[in-house]
Amino acid sequence: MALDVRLATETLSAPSELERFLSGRTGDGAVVTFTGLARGVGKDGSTIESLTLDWYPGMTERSMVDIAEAAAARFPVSDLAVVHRCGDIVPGETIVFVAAAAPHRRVAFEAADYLMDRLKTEAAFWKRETGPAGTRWIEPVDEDRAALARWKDETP
Amino acid sequence: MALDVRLATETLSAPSELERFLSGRTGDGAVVTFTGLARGVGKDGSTIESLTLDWYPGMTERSMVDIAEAAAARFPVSDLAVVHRCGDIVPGETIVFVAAAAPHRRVAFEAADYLMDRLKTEAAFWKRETGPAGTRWIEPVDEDRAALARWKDETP
Amino acid sequence: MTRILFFGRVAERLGANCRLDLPAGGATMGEIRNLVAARDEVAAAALLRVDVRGSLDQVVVGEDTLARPDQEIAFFSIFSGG
Amino acid sequence: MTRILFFGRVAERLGANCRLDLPAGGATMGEIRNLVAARDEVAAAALLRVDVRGSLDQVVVGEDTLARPDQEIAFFSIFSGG
Repeated sequence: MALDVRLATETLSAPSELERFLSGRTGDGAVVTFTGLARGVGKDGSTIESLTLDWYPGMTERSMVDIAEAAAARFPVSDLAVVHRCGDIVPGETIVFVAAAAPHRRVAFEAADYLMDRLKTEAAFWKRETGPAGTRWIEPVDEDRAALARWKDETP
Repeated sequence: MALDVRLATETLSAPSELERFLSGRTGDGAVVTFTGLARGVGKDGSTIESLTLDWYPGMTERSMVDIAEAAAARFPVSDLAVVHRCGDIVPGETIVFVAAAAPHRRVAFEAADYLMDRLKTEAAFWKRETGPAGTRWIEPVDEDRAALARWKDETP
Repeated sequence: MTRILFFGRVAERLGANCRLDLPAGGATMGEIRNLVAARDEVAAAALLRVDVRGSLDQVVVGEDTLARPDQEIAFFSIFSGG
Repeated sequence: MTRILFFGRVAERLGANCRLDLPAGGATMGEIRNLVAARDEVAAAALLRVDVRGSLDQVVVGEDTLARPDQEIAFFSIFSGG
């Protein structure tokens, strides 16, 4: 069982991460990945020129590891990967890549889904979008909180 | 909206497929992929030397397109990709790669999940595993049928 | 002569296809299945099973569907899935 | 002098950090927050908000937690998530 958790200050390549995650794998039938991309248009239709993720060196990595360890404890996965960008990100670039491998596909789907729901609300990042009208801070939306709440009903 | 559905007679590279799927994408925040790998050990613990997927040229592709179109009709996705190997496959090789892109991550997860549940039971392939004890045919297991039944309750 | 295609377990027993002389007006899928099965014991064992399906022009159809000699006719064991 | 770190909206207003002369026996996180906030109106506006949290040695803690001068102390707006 391996947890590969990394903070990426430079470009994050989802295909390269998938290649690394699949390398040498013959025991597991199922690998699910999630790739989060920076959008060029905000929810209100405005242009986004860049997204900035501020982080707290040490604490941010720890928040990612905590989430990965919780997923590993909760689901019978073989391996997990969580790679998250920080710093300045332009539209189309990858913000986050998550992968879960398991013998059964349902477990792989659920583990990746859980990782994302927790990362989107609990990972120690501060995000702001910069566009023609200036910069604005982003906080978890109700949709994110509702997604996270789905996992609370069940015992970990 | 693009549906990229292909039958691969040669090696299928999930990282290359992901790269192709992500290329130029700036409108969608969420991309979920599923990669199914050939296992080296059967459910009964026996060694699997190779997996063979027989197919019916034309009808097999149509079965894959039907499933992709049903997913596209059911979920508000931006794009879907379904690439499936046929022929002889050795352990560790990729059997199937599915990708779903959507503005919202829940939709991307559900569309990929749905695609896999239908492909695992309804795609027009005939599978057999070859090991030291010979060759045996594989059919959908109860687990696959139960997974598929999850989607029947809801209106499409 | 019309070519009848086989896939899956059926093909394992009977090979990839066989040829059959169909009446010009066609025959139902059930009749075609019985015609091929009547050839010998191996064909009967491979085809006369509840888990064998037929398709016409690459669409799975029932036993009562009429098949014309110029259509693509196939019989196969149920799909394994992907 | 102990360095107090800031992140998120707090850092936007107050910069990445400030220095504070803490008593040798330490102070609670709430007291430290009030000490920094008392410096000027900008600091007060940035820190005296319900959505500002504090951490001690990189673990989020409550207002009553005692912080010693040799520990790593930070204040920040709530996480945006990843």
